[in-house]
Amino acid sequence: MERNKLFRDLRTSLIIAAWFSFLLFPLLVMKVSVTSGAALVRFRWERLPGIAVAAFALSFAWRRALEWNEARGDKPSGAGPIAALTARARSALAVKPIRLSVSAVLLAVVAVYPFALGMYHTNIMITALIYVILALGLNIVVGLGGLLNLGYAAFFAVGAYTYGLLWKYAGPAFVAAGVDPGWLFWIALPTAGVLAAVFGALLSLPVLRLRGDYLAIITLAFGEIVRMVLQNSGAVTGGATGISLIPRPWFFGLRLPPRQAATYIYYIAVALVALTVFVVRRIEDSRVGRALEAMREDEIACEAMGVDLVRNKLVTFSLGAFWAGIAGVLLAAQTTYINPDSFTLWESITVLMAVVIGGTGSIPGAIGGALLLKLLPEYFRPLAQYRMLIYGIAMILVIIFKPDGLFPRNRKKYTFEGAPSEGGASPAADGQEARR
Amino acid sequence: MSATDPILEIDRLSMIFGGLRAIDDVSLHIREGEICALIGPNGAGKTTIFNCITGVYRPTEGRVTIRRGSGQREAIQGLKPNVINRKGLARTFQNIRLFGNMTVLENVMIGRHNALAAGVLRAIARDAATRDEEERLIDDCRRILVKMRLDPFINETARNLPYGAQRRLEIARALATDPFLLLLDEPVAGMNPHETKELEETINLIRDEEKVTILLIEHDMSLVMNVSERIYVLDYGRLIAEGTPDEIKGNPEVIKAYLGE
Amino acid sequence: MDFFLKLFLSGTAKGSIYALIALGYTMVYGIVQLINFAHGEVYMIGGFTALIIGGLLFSSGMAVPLVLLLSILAAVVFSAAFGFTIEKLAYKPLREKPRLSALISAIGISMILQNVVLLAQTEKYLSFPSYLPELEFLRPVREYLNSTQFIILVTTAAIMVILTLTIKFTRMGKAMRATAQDKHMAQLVGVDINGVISLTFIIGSALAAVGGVLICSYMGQINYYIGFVAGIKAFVAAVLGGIGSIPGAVLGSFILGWTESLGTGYLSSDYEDAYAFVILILILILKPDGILGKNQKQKV
Amino acid sequence: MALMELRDVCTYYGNIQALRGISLSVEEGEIVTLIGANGAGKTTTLMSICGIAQIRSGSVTLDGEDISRKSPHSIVAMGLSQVPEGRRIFPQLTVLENLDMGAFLRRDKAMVRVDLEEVFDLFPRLAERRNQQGGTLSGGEQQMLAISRALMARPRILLLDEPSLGLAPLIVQNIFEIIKRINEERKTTVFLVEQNANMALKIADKGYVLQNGSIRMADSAERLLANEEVRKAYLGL
Amino acid sequence: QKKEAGTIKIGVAGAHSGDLASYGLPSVNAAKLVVEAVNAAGGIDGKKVELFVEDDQCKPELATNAAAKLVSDEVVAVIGHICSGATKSALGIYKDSKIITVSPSATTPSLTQSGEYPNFFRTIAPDDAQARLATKFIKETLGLSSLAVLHDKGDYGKGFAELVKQYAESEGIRVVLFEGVNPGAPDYSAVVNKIGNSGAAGVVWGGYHPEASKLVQQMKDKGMDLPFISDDGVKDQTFIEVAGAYAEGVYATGPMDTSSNPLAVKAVADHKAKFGEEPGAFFLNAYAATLAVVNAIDKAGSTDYDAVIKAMRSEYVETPLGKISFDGIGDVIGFGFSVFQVQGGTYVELK
Ligand SMILES: Nc1ncnc2c1ncn2[C@@H]1O[C@H](COP(=O)(O)OP(=O)(O)OP(=O)(O)O)[C@@H](O)[C@H]1O
Ligand SMILES: Nc1ncnc2c1ncn2[C@@H]1O[C@H](COP(=O)(O)OP(=O)(O)OP(=O)(O)O)[C@@H](O)[C@H]1O
Ligand SMILES: [Mg+2]
Ligand SMILES: [Mg+2]
Repeated sequence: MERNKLFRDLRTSLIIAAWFSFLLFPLLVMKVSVTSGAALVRFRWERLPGIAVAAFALSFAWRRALEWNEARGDKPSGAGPIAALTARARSALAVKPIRLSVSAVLLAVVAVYPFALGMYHTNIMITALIYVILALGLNIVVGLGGLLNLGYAAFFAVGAYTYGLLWKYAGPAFVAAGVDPGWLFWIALPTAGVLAAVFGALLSLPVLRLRGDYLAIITLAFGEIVRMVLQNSGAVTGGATGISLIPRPWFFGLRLPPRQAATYIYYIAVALVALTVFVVRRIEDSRVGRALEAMREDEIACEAMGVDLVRNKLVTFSLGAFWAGIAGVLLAAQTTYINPDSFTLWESITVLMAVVIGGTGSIPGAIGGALLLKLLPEYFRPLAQYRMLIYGIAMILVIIFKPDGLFPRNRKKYTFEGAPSEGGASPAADGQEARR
Repeated sequence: MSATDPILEIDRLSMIFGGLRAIDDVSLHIREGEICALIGPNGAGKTTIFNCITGVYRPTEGRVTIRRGSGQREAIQGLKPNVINRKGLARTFQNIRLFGNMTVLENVMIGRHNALAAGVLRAIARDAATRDEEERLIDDCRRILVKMRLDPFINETARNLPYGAQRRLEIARALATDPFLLLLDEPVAGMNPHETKELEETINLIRDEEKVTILLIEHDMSLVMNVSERIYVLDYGRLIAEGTPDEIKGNPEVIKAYLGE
Repeated sequence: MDFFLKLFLSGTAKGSIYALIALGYTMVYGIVQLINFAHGEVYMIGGFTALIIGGLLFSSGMAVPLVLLLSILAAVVFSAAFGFTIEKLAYKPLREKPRLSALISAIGISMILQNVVLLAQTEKYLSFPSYLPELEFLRPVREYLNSTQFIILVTTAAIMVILTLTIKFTRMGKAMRATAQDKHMAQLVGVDINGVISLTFIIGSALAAVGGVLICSYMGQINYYIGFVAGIKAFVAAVLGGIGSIPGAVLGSFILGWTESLGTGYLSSDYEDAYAFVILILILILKPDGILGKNQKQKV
Repeated sequence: MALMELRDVCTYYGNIQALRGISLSVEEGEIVTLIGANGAGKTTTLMSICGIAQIRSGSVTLDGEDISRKSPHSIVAMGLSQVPEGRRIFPQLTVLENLDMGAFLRRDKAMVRVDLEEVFDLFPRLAERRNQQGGTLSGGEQQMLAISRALMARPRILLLDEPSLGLAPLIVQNIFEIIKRINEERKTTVFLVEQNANMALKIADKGYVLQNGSIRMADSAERLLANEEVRKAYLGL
Repeated sequence: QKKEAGTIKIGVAGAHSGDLASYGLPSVNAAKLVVEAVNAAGGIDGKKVELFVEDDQCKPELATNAAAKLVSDEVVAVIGHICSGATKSALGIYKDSKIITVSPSATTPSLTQSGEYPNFFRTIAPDDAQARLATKFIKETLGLSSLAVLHDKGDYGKGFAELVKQYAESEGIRVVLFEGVNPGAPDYSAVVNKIGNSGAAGVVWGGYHPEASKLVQQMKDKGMDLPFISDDGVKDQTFIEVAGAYAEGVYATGPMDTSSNPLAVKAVADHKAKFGEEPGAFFLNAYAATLAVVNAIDKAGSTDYDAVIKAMRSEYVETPLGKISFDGIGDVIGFGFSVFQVQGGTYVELK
């Protein structure tokens, strides 16, 4: 029986190896170059065995992994070693002293990070933290609101350009008056958030009755329009040339060298992430958050219960946009240079990927997803030109093996203590057992 | 105004889908404290009438008006469902539409959405008033659940509830919006005779204790005849009869079109 | 007037280019509700395959019409094989999972394919030799419409008609529509949904390949990145027309083409994409399900 | 040999066990009914038979052939058809197209047309609505359509999940008559799940009572109808 | 990190993935070839040269990360970045960390002319020089009185186009059409129709070759035979490869023809031998940039920032672009610009 299965498996792998050798033949074995209009083809036969062997081995491993993954999914939760571990971790965290000391350690790690690892790591961490804020914000829209937004980069741009334009137009006045233009950062931060939120509300107002992918494509359109406007109104925004020499945030009048400046911005970013998490959690656990949850489950029922969908969606959009605006200011401060290239559709997609790969709707997910998506390619740098290929493969592996994300949403459920716990048998009407 | 002035009045309502006249010039009214039933063959237009009342559809013609307490009579046709709900009309759905992944308690909490005031800013600030509000909310919800005999399931995920309990939860959720008029669409479909009997009592209870007027659609004649004071019969979108259960039972047209035997 | 006619025709030609890609896009979306981001890459691979196989055959001295035929055939076969494989590998495991997961998988595939071509072939733009015949009767009017544009237009129309009829009237078409609406129920009436979905991807990818060959012939060049931009545009066109609808995809593409062309002609090409997007927004505000899309409002 | 047989079938949803080792058998030409409270696992039983729900252990045999690992469409191709819970009408297909899908596997075009007329005779309401989109039908109309669609397959064995749900009293009586007639005229074997246990047992040959995912009782329909426990718990008497 | 004795670290940064990889990857190849040759010849003062390749996808925020990475890798100099935007955002970091930066392709005038970046050099002409040359050519040689100026909306293309427009108008040439088109679009026939309608006597294109080849192709297909003048983003053999016969007659400004320069011949031959194909965009510029850096370090006798900068400015070096050095603000001197025309399948320098 076992032997038979193995035999079948090997045969399948052989077929798959043959299939991939065929499939990839023109692209991997043949190589085209064109000289004076004629395509010349060179054969790289030496690659063929490699492809076949790799396909054979990978397909074998792939099916095993899928099987394992399925078995894992079927198992009652709390059975697997990982599940047991998380369960134990969770129960440990419920104890106050343990929770406190874990937080303290975490805090310490976050605090010494820039000193321990140097400027490059601080810098990429800032970029990653900017994306964490973005992902947390988009998570409000996609995760809580269930609205697919593919134009999120537009709000990011609104934020960055708020700071950029403030610098461009008010900066000289500051300099002339002898005030450090780094002050503008602190002015830009709230302004950008509010502006982006207003943008979010205005742009979404006419389109909120669209559903699903139609909403997605409209937001994509808005995102691209915003970028185009930035690119084409060169007189105001600098167009494709962008805005440069944007000041770093004010720091008690000191002009920090890059390394210290990075450290400083890193702390600002950490603080903003903390603020975002705090606000998002508060909203999630509120009347508004519950209404969003219900809206995602069933819009018609939700409306019939008196929930104003349009208002809810509007709030969702502007809240999401608000954080994108904040993140934009940080980006401008970090790179000191902005141009429309930082706000393409790809940016929106990357943030969306962070949200989904982390676990749609989950705060740790948004954080983890964004860190992963922004840090991974940085750590893949040694792979050189294979970097993006590996990155794509990694993404697919994650999503196939953890389709609900790395840190799936574990929604806080409102419960009534004093009621029988979920596991206990609840006396249902007339001796029928409650369904579980 | 007299106490018998109807709290809901439907005046010459018509609803046309494409070329199909699903409701054809229907007028009916409900008085405060009544339990009325709307019956009729499949596709007669019963659910469509509910949809017109609750704002899911905008009626092609006609008026729907309500009067709450001693207030003014106001027209509600064409308003949005959430607005109509806020005016005190709540409904259940023929095909159960619970928030399946939320707990029983949470489903009812959504029902109380408009009884609370906290907006985004207050949610973030979470001031004392907001905290109070939230605490009161859970108590209120529990009270409703106890009334609907759902308290044993209070922390269960709605989707995993027995069918009968799901139907009751729909009612509980609707009740949580503090309606003065409750519209029930086939509340006992899919229930066994035993459960039907229980729901009958519950419906009476809601009317008597919560002072909620009820209009229900049902194909289960045992329930209809037992609970309702007045019955409207619809066929092909037209009203073909109106009366007490006994009158309806004996009405030959109704027997022919709907009841059989 | 003459200017208008020229712009209108170039919009038509551009629209039919979008349509060639949008058809496969909309078809896959219609059946599995997946925004198949990798569709543009399959189109690009179709183009590359044709370039490679065509180059091989041409340099072996084969007659041009035969080269054309065989290279299209090769493109179709390999693209279809890619479509089939991608579905099995990256989408099927996620079929019952949240829809966004499959979307991410599609984006991942798109990245992989781009980079495979980038690494295994070249990062450079390559000249794409056109084996398409020069149609004599179009010579006098080539200012308005040239042969390649004409061939693309005719092909698009033909594919649209064939696909629409197939989906509307054949058994397979019915199976596809049933699968699109309710996979479990489709199985319960005897539809082999795995087969249907595979076939959908195969047809969609084959169409992308035809698009790849024709459009690259028209542009005269190819590179690993051409799929992404084209894919997005095709997606917009498909949504505009009502995603899932075959004639809708074509109509949406034409509207896009005309808008861009007339906008460029009478206003400025600086905002070419913006015109398209503004039209998209306006149309969707008026018709939230696209021009020919079915109203999917559910009855309560 | 029984036409269809379930042996020790266990089915799970994730890690919730819905069926706890069910065994039952259906002979050719019989009407067998399965009754039970809400959530007992009736629907799950049907879904396990046709392969939509993967069974974890046990076996389902049709004509002696083990079908528990077969894909749903090939099980359907063996002559099984179903009126599923929740109707599952193809919402954007018209009534006619929905019925057409019911006959998806049939090749005898002429007979299909005859059957179509027959179905329209049974439910004149559907004939009136033949070009309406399935999704916009009223609840009861959808139920009629679901039953008709299953009949269009001319199955050897028909699985019905609460066919009377949401139908007007007049039609409910009709439905049971139709089931009985189909069973007699076409020799279709019927496996019937019903809340309306009274009616179901009246037309059935044999009945099973399901409780909490296990078979609680198995007996002839008459005896079950007379059984005190059944009368009290399921017939509301 | 300890500095490994005996190696000199040089970074190569630019777009190596994403849509603009085709402009960035050739410079990696160039640097590799130079470094291989240098190391094969025993390195600089016996020290081997080590390359650090960092991708920025032409995005400013990734460019800062790449820059920070190179800083932490302690490179002495960077060949890059490719796009002006990315270069701008990275330059601040290099400047503060005293790293010499030589871009093969960033042409925004302000990079050198603003005086902000003493560490910046480039082996390509700033846009204004090219634009001036192009305008002069249009006015004096071609004698056109009206122009259609198109660009790809990008930093480089639009910058060039705007300068040409400005210079042309001051020379009394009418610019009857000034527009940006979408790079990567499959079809430009609408804008080509518009050119025809505008009555322009010639077309100026600011941008890169893929769009240029589509434009000339579609213009000629419509029977429009206007002079087509472009920048050194088009003065690239790939353009001719891609556009084929349509390329015939196209003008482009670019560094003086150095293809017969033995170093250039060798560089291209080496590339073919090693990578199996013709080199891509900015290959020779990057090759020259790397040579210049290597030479400056060699001449300075150390990797000391000030010494190397001084050497960059004072020492001449033989490169495929000719014998070059850099002026006080970092622009290349020693090889002028010319106007070229495609004749018989190659760019021919017009004297
Ligand atoms: N959106 C719609 N488009 C077209 N026809 C509709 C639509 N909604 C309802 N109908 C038609 O209107 C008629 C009335 O439907 P309705 O749902 O009100 O019936 P009902 O009385 O509730 O029936 P049932 O008892 O079966 O639930 C039906 O024939 C139905 O097909
Ligand atoms: N998709 C699902 N996921 C998780 N649990 C499920 C799912 N479907 C059903 N269940 C559970 O499986 C058990 C059996 O359900 P099933 O639907 O088979 O019951 P039933 O007898 O058909 O009830 P009803 O009379 O309500 O139709 C129930 O406890 C139910 O909660
Ligand atoms: Mg109804
Ligand atoms: Mg059931």
